[in-house]
Amino acid sequence: MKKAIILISLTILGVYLIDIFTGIGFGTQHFASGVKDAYLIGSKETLRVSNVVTSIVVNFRGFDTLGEVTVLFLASMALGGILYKKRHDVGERSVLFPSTRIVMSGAKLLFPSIVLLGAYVFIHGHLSPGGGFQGGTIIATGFLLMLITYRNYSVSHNRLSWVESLAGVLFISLGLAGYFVHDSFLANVFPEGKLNDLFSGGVIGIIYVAVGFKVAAELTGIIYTILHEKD
Amino acid sequence: MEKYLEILNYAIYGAAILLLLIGLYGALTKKSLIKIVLGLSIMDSGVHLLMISIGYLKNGTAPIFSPGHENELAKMVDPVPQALVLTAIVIGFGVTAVALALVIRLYKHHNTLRIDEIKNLKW
Amino acid sequence: MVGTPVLFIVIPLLAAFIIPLTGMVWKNSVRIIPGIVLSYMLILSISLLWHITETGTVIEVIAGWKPPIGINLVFSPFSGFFATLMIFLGLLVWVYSYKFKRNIDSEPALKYFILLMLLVTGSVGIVLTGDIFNMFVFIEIVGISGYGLTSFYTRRDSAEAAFKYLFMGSIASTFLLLAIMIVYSQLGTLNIAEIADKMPMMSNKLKVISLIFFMLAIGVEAEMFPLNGWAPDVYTQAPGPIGAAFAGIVAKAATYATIRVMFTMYDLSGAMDFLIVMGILTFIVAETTALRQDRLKRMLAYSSIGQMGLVMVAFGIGTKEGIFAALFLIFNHAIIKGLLFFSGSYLVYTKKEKHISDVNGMGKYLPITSVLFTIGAFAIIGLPPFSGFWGKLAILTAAADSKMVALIAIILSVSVLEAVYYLRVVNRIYFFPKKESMETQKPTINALIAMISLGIIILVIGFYPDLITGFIDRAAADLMDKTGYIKDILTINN
Amino acid sequence: MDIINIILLVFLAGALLTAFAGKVSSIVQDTLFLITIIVPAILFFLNININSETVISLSKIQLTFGLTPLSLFFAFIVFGLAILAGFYAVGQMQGKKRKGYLYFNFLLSIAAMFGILVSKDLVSFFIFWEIMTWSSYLLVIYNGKNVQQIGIKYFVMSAIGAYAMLMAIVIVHSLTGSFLISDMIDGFADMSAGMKLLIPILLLTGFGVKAALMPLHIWAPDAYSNAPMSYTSVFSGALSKMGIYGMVIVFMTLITKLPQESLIRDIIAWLGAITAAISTLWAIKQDDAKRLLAYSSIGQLGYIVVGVAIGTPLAMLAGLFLAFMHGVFKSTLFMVVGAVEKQTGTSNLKEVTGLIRKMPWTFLAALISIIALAGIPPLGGFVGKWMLYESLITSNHYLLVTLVFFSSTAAFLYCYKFLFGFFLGQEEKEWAHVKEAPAIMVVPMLILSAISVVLGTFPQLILKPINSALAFYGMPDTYNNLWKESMIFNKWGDQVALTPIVYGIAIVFVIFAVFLFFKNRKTSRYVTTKDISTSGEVPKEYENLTFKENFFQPFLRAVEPAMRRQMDKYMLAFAKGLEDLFDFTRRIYNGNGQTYAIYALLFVILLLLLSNNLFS
Amino acid sequence: MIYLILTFILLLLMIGAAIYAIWQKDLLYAVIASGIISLLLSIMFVLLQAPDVALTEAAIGVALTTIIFIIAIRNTVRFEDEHDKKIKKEKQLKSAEQ
Repeated sequence: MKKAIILISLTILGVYLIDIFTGIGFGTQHFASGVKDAYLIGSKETLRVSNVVTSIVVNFRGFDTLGEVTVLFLASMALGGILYKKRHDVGERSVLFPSTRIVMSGAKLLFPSIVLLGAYVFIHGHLSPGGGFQGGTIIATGFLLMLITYRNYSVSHNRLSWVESLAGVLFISLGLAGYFVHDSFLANVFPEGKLNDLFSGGVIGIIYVAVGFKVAAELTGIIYTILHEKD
Repeated sequence: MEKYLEILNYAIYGAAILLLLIGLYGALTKKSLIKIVLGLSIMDSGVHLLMISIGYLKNGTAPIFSPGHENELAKMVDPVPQALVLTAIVIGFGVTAVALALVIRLYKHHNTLRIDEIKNLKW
Repeated sequence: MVGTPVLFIVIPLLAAFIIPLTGMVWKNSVRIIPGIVLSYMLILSISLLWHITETGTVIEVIAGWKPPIGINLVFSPFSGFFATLMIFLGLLVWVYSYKFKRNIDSEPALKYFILLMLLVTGSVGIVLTGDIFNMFVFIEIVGISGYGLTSFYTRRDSAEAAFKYLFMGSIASTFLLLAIMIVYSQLGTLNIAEIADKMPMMSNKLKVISLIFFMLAIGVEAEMFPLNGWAPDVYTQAPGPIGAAFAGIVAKAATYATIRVMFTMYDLSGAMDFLIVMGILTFIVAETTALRQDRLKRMLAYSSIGQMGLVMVAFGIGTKEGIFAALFLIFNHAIIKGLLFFSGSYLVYTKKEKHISDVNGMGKYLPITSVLFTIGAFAIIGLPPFSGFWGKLAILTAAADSKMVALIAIILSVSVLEAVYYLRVVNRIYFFPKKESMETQKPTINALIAMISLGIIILVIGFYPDLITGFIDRAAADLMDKTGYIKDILTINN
Repeated sequence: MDIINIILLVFLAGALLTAFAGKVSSIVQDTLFLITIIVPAILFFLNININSETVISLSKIQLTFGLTPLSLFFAFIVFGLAILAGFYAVGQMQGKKRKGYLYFNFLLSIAAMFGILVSKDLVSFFIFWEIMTWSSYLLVIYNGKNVQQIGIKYFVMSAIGAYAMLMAIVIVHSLTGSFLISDMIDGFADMSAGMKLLIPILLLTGFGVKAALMPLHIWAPDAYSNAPMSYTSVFSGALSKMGIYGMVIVFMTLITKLPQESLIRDIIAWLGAITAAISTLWAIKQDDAKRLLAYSSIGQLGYIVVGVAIGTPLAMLAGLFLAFMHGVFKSTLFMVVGAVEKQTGTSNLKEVTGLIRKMPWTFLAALISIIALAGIPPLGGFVGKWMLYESLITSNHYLLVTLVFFSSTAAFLYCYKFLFGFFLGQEEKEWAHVKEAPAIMVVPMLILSAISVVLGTFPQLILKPINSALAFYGMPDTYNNLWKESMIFNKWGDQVALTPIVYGIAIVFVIFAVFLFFKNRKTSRYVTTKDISTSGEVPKEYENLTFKENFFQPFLRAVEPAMRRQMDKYMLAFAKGLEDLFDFTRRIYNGNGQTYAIYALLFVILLLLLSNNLFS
Repeated sequence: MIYLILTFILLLLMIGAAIYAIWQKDLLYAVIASGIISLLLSIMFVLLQAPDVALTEAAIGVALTTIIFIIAIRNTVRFEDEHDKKIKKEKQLKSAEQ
């Protein structure tokens, strides 16, 4: 009965959605003029950042990104609260599956290259696909690999906090620099450089690196906390 | 033939909407908390796909000025939905992590994952 | 001027990132810094509120990109009124809970204050931002800090409440994204002012459907009737003062979002009537449910939901008087519900179940708290000379001016129910013998300060409402002036 | 700063100070309390100025204060009773708990009544009305007995009334754009027919609650009998008159402009008469003196409503005269009960007996007031009732006058029961130790009794102000034509002719009373109440065979059908039904998070399906 | 042309995986199916010219989300109907005792 009602409702919803989206059309631009062109031109001419998504994420809509890293920060904090245990309760972490020697050495080999890849991704965030989020996540997966293969591999909580906080402070202070120099938060204070140069886009690259560190630290923290939950 | 294949384009919308509906169906009917969270995350995926495909331009290129192709502005797909989805994915992950932590705690507290048995708070 | 609107967001975030570091060195900083930040925000918002009476709306752009390209923050009389109110209440919640947690060394206690600060920040962000997707991000910030705060006490059923909230919140945010995307696909912009400007370009069908999705998404946070199942659980299970924060801060921010979307962004004629219907439904269902509660906090929670329904009705009336009434009700609700949650949680402090019968005879043991609770109860019923009366009078006058006689009758008859359940509690406080097993917990000095200042505000506004009617009037005028809002933002010269 | 504002501020400050003065000393508290009543009264009576008007302007609303002759008349009642009851309260509260609480709310309700009387706009009227309601509510629940039932019942009924009034107020504002009462009266003629009917009905509902009109009276017996007696004397004497005050205004200014005027007048008058009749029967049934007086109060208010509703000049005069008289004698009687209760610890008519020699002064006050209440000639009650009957007959309401006459006659029964129960009958050993109440309680009672006597002789003392008050609302000058209208004043030439007769009766009465008093004193002998002849049957020990048991049983049996249907029970059943309904609706929140999410889905679907109708 | 068909197949697979994930009682498989959805999704993103999003989805959706789901399952129960089975078993035990 309940399921039938839900199915019918979902069908109605689906019909409406399909109706709208076929109406909107696929593969064409739906609006006459939008912010899209301003972003493309601004990214190319003013910011000199070749990856437009990056310039949107970090500069045009950088405020969203600030909110986003805050969401992750909050998530790791909330997670710590939800799964909080008194210190002496924290035992060994559960291991998903017993890892063999091959896995262990493989992980050890892979770990540096994963971190390096992540670092590469966020350093080149303004040039090629990728950036702080992607790079940070990749680094976090590296730590994840180590955490699930090695039973006693541990990440210092304090050190994570340091990285996380400093990266956050760096982000905000770069924004505040813009606030004090150009009267506008997140405004670019460094020379823009040349398109497709590593040192282009001024402050954007640096902020994305900060975001990368922050995301990496936060995600690692989240995984660390949730892994230490014993059954 | 080409014309019929044209319709296939809309399959992306259809699939995205289906993902959304399937996820919603799972979240609304499944009793297991983990299934519900799973349903929610599938639903999110559907919406993300929908958003990206709205920004897509036929024969468009990625919104990146690669060396030598600096002037193809008009051909670039809309970067805005991509930026939004980027944000949304990360936020979605944060929410999923919190949700799963809550699920773990609920399981410890109630020793069950069935949502219809976890209702100490009602009326 | 002390600063610009962007500092409302940036300073708390900076503090939030720094606090984990300072907390390693100096434990107490975790409690103190949020207080300092909140006080700073209050000073900033009050000074801005004075400032804009002379210069008009302050609009700040982020990253130097003018709207609609960049994100902008708008501190108008309307949003400034909300922001100031929410920050003030946030500060009081901080004062109240300064010593709330007895063992401050435990780790979650440290997180409490950061989460609280970011809850306030997120709500202020929702109110100030001029960008619809940015609003989504702030809603998520509020949501996650809300989940964290709700599940703060590990021994209660708090995880259950938080999960319900999260469940609803996730569905809401999915549909919010969908709605934003539909709007973006048609108008190519995310700026609220420009969306409002270009709204006529959208086809009616898409307008309606995206509005419905917006309503679902924001209605969850705004505790609209069929979407508010999570709210009483969260109010009940969160730590005492957080109930006040939800009622006074989160619900307010969501109401703001509702109004911004329905009133400013969309130009649909039926939207306002729809708001009235939803508000009345919320009001009736919540108040009748509150009547039959046997737990104090749950009763307060339903009552709070009902009040928010009333606010929606007042907005839905749509005239300037209606908006004036809504803003007055919002002010009252924030202050009074804050006081009720504050004092109520001390009345049933030591009990886990927090039954209404636990307040029996507390008038003798906690005299000040009881008197304050009584003042709050009388004020929320709408008895003069407390501030609640003026709000009620304002909404009734507005409804009468719009010839909605049936609406007046409904509001008044439900108000009778409200009076009944509050007076039942007051009677219990003073005239029932105390339960043998009930221990009392004397309020700490900081809690008393928070409660008494709220009580004084209720009385002062009750005697002299003109202290705030000026601000509310300007705010209402600001909201009514839709074209002015659009013009201000789209023609800004930085 | 106008004098009215000063008076209100004095009240407020005094109330707050009094509430907390108990921490300093009890005597300081008492003194402050009395000062706070007396000072405003003096200030007020020294500065009576009908034409002055004070405006407190808030940005949206202007609160206007001023006096009208009518409110002046009611202010006499309020302040007079407040001062006397204040002194009485000081005596009664000696050594009791929650003194500050009583004083605070007492003062606030006096202030609120004063505020109601001086309000010239509807908002301040409503504000003071509500302050009056909640301060009296707090006193109704004062003794903590069964507060959830009695208190809530009082508050709900009051709230229904007040909100009906508020609805009328906002509608008036939307139609005339002003909150001023005078604007409402002026603009009333231009309203649509529906509004014209709605507004008076809503206002009458509001005032009817306080005037304890059927079927809005259900709060009254419990509330009157549960409040401390010092307050009930004000409650019944002055506060219920606020309802009458409002009704007078509505009837004189709004109802007269209605096409359905006579219908509404008849309905309200009949309601008043029925209230009087039924509550008189209930009063006869009561064994507790407080409840007896409470029902009696409702009945008396019924007469007043009849007078006001009929609305001929004579009836109006009668109604307001009765209102004044009722204020005087009913508060005396409540004070008597309070005094007896303080001295004996109970107010049950079956238990207390033979106090006539223990509390002679109290008895005297009770006797005079009972005579006034019953409407026996030499005292004030008679004048009022006579005028009422006459006005009803002259306006051809024969059925109504029968009903009123019936209830007035039946009232003798409870009058007798009250008097006999406390003071007459044999003296019991149990009450041998009882002493007269302290002077501070007795003197107010005696003063009020004296007023009853004086007004019976010189009714013109109070008829004159009433007349000028009514003239303000356009009533023809009744007072000066009184002897053309009323028999009582004219058959013998002029109105003074009544006086010698009254004097004669009073002298005979007093001599007889003194004679009896001294005679009985010498020959009395103690007999227990059980020691009575029982026609050969031997009464068992536990059977109380005094005729206080089932006092008027045959009579009550005769009228039982009229009493079987209790409005109270219907309303309680209704409330119960509502609560059950709400219990059902709250199951919407069934605790399952998934269900809430399904609600969300259904919400969206519903809106999608209705979207064409909702948003166009 | 070939892209279209590839897209179509990808979409079909994705929906199939989604249905499987919802239908499957073994939560571990369901979670892995959802990981597969994310993987296919990230390929879709590449096809839709959104490489940034694709990278993010690949890292977060495929790796991290799946892992935390698996950890959650480790900490709770693996089968969706485990609870029902438990109750059934208890009932059987009870009836056997009687």
